[in-house]
Amino acid sequence: MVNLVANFWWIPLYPLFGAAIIAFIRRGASVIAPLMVALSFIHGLIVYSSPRGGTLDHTLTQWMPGLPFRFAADDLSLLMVLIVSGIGLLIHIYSIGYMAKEPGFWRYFACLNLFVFFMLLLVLASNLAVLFAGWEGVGLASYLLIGFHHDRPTVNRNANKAFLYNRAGDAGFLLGTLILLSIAGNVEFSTINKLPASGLTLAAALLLALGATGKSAQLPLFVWLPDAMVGPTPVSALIHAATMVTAGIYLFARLAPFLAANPDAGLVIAILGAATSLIAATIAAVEHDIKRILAYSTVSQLGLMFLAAGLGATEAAMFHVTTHAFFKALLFLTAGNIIHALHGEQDIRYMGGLRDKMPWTFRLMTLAALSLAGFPGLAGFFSKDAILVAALKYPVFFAIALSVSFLTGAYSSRMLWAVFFGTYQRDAHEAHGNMLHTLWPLAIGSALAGYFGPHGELAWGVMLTSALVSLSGLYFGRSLRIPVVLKQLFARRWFINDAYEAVLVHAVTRKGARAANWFDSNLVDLIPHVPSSATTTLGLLLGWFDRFVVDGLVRLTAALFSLSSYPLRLVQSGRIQHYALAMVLTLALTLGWYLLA
Amino acid sequence: MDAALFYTFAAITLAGALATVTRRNPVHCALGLIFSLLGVAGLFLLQAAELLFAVQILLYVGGVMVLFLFVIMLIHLEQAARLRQYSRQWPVALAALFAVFLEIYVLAQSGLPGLPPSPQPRLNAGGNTERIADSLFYVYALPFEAASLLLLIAIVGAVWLARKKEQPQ
Amino acid sequence: MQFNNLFSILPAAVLALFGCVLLLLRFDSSRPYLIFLAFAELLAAIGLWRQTDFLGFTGFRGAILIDPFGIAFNAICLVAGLICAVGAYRYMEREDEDHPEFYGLILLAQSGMYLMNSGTELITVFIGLEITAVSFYSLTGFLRSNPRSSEAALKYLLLGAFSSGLLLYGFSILYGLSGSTHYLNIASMLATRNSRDPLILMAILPIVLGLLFKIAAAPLHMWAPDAYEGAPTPVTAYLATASKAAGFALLLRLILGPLHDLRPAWEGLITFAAIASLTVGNLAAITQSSTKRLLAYSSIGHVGYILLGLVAGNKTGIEAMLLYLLVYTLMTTGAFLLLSALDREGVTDFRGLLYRHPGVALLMILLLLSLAGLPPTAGFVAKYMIFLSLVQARQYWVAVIAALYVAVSLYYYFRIIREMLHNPDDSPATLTISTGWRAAVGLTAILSLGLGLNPEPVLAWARSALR
Amino acid sequence: MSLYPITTAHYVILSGALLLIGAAGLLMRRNIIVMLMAIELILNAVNINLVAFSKHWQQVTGQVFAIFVITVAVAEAAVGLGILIALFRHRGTVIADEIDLLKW
Repeated sequence: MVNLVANFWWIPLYPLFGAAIIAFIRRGASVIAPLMVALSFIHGLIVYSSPRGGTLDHTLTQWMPGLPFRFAADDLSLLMVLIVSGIGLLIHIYSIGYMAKEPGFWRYFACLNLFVFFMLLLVLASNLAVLFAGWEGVGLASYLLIGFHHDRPTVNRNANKAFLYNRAGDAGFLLGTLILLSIAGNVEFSTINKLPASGLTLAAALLLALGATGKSAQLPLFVWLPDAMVGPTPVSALIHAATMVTAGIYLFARLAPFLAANPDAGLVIAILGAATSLIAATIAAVEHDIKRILAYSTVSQLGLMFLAAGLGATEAAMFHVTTHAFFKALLFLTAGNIIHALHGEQDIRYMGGLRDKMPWTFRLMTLAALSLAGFPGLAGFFSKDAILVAALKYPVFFAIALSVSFLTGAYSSRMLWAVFFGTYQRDAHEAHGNMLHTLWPLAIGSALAGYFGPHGELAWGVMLTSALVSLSGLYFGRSLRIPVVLKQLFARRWFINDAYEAVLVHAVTRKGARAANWFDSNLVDLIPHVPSSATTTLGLLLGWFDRFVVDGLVRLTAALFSLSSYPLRLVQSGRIQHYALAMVLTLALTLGWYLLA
Repeated sequence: MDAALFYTFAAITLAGALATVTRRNPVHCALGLIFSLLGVAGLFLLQAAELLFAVQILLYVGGVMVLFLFVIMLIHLEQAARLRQYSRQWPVALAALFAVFLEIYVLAQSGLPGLPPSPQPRLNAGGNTERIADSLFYVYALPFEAASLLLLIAIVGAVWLARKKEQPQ
Repeated sequence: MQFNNLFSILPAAVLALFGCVLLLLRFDSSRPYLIFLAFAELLAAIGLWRQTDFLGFTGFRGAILIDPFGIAFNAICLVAGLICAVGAYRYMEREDEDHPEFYGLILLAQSGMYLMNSGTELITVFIGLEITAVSFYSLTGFLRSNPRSSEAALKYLLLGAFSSGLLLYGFSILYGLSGSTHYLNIASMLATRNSRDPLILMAILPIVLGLLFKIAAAPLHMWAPDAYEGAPTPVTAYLATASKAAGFALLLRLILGPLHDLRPAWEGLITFAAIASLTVGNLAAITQSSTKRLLAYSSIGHVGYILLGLVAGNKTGIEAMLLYLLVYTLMTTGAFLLLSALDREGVTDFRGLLYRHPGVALLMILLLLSLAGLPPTAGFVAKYMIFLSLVQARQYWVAVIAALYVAVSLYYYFRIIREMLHNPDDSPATLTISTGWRAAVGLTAILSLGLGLNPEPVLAWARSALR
Repeated sequence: MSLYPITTAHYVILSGALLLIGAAGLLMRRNIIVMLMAIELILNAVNINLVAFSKHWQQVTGQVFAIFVITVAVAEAAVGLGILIALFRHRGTVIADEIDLLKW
């Protein structure tokens, strides 16, 4: 009998074999892929539930000087293992139905298995280098999966974009790792967490944080995530909601003592998280694409986790990671059901009235959305509450977290109303088979996971405030739907797609309409509209900022790289004498440089 | 006397070089090169490098130049001679070379610390050729052998490249 | 003494001898040549291995030094030569030029590299360099009926001869300064000079420029994309790795030897060349449509990384250079050889390769991942060591720039990977694969992964080479 | 520096001049044969240097070096002319800037 606990490092290997086997035989993917992830999950569960006595570790090989290829398992990493393999398993099973008619079925599952392998490698790493191997690997798998439908026009561009953003972060990660290595001689987490603070450790912490912002889609690198939604929906659920994007928070949790020793870095992380959270939530409040709403919502929730992690409350952050994994995966998968039923439609304005057609999807999504919004008693309520308690020390952060909480409620209910209520527009049918059954475990998690979290002393005041804010968000969220204006937007839908300026124009128009209605409306009716319309405008502005400034900067950078490629190539004229001239010029310039220097 | 000879040979060398670089007809260029090489040979003689003088004349002027002329005859160059002779980049090229020249001049002005002092004259004690032979076969035996390999490679390469590809029967 | 002399050049002598004999042989198929060549390489390898017992010995009055450094570089060249030749024969058959001259010149070029790697005397290394260069001129133009091949050879020759002229000019001044051509004597004569000395500059700049040309570092890289593209692909693989490695050996021997104390005179130029190579190599590769040219530019980028080890200048840096060169040799020979099996060279000609030839495509993906430097491949280990040396030398800004270019480089490597994942188009490129090719490319790809997973042996090797 | 007596420096300067003329020929002339000749000029410049230093140091090493340089010059010229003939057969031209199949 092999000792499964001592050989916990086998956990990532199952999906790796799965990927290899599927790539090799190209059939049976629907059996092999889930099976392998299930093995990881079972193995993880066995290790998790067995008495371990401290941290397990296993050194595979001595990789490089100071860098053993070592795995380690403690409660934190095993929790992540269970999340990754558990949710991964459900999403594998779900995908069998969702991807059934796709060409390249096996390729999808091979990539998905590969992703699970890298993610498990990431969470079981015992040092930054092994973690980095997984970190890069999940980026690669994510890239391949986002670009799964490579024959669609925007897909390649968005896949590249996601990739480039991640790489920008990774460069920071790598440099941070190297600095730590040069200080400490190795990058074991246990060593780093004992390092005394200095200017260099602060720099390293900031660089690592930059890496985390890339992977976890935070300012300044957050815009890739909404665009990554062009990938298949189960992929969005697994990678871009439940697992990969939480890698940054996992990293902070791993390095909690190190961050505590460098509080300035923690503060930067918290500020970035808070800002991202607020911005993303306001954008989510005006989005129309259901997957993009969920994507911005993810960015916003990740921002809250960053906030908590930055303030040192890594337990709260990890708690939210866990609950978020459940309800966000559930949201994405139910959204997937809807999209599947509507043959690819993703715009919530073209949905509506689906409550009767898809009753189970409706119930499950409502549950998930309520959990997301922090409905008292559901999982999201408790974890968000923990974050609010952590932010209590800083009034600004607390206020931001509360606003985000309000907005979360608002866009959740807006989405629910738009999708399930109102007039029924399309023919749709309830999902069946795997695509429904796999949702149950997630639903149970979304509802109950909150009771298993780390409960300190209950802060009743915070809880009450939080509940009130969430509920009011949920209530007012409905009024975010402004029928008159929305009808106008329907009429010119193509206008939004082409240029966002047009939307700005609409915002102005909407304000005009609002001004005209001002006197007609009574004051009581108006009050809830003030924050909502202000948020709407702000969201539009920020959306505009996102699309034109941040996105523009990225495109500009990419374009600059491509553009700079051309002159460099043009110099390469093919003429021997130009080349010889370049040599002589180099000689002249270097001589001159040495003369002047 | 030495100075006069030096300037004469230097003038021949440079004039020949200039002719090589500027003449339109490649045969004239080759003749200019021959003059230049002969001038260099004269400079060798002036510095008591008798063997090198002979090598320069026999090998270079005799061998290489024949090779050049042979190729010039092989490739009909009448059209080439009628074309524009200078590439369009010549002003830039001249400017760059002039810059190099200026820089070297400035370098020299900034105080050429010069070479270490010359030791006692004993250059050709025992005869130039003998001393070179000593050096070549004793100290530099390895590069000497390697040079023969280099020539072999050059022959193989040149023959291979210049020969027409056999058409498969 | 006599024994020492012959022994000190035994591998080169074996290679040259077998090379000459190969020129005389005529067989109907190319396999006998290959067996012959492999036998010669094996003997040379045994010779190299035997030399490890005689470290510190010199031969030919100080012209050759047997030391771990030279043995390490010779090993790299040997591996590159063997892999390229073994992977080449089907390609040469396809081009109908499978003649013994090809294999003979490969061996002869390698004997020249031996002199570059192990030589410690100006004339010896120069002749070695010329043997290598002239062999490569001929190899580059080996496809006589292909105008691109001839053009590549001509460009390489004219510019190479010019760079040799510059190098020689520097050598002549160096000789003038020291009155000797032996590194040890030169070092002692230069010891009293400072780095601002005009004559020193006039010697060092042309020498460093001439050698930067040989290793195809920007801004003296311009011959490389053209020559790499026009040359027969296996020759490109050989040229981009072995010739470069030997150029590095020569550069390092000079810079770490006689010129070491004159660091201010070459440091700026080397740093500039490193950054310029990174820039040119990585940026120009982005928009290439020919894979061969793309890989050519990427190899310029890799030279930039390798030079960064010299910029760092510490022990880790030099070790990292050696390690990087070995890894680079494996990856690049593998990638070029793989390309040589395709009958077309466009990036889009890789389309659907994963579906038609999954094995080949997986090898290519491995090689590209390694070239891109993703963990856990050997390419990552190499880049990691370079970055580590930079951070240790506190060259943070250089490290930042280099790290950013890693991100850029991924962009174009992944273009090829994505093409392979596409479904095949109507007219897929066809593959010509031989057993030797399988062995050669498979070995490089497996090593690219294996050395990444367990780099300890090569790290130890690099450390021991610089004792 | 005076014109008289002739020192090593004079030879070095002459060598520099020849080097620059050779480089000029290489950079400016379109005819590849002339470019090859220009390379010969550059190598000769090196030889002038070597022989002058040989005289300066009163030892023949420089002259030996020069013999090797001549050998190299011969080898390069031979291969260069071989390639030129191959190229001329395909393209019918020996003009340098018309040979640009490979670029960008």
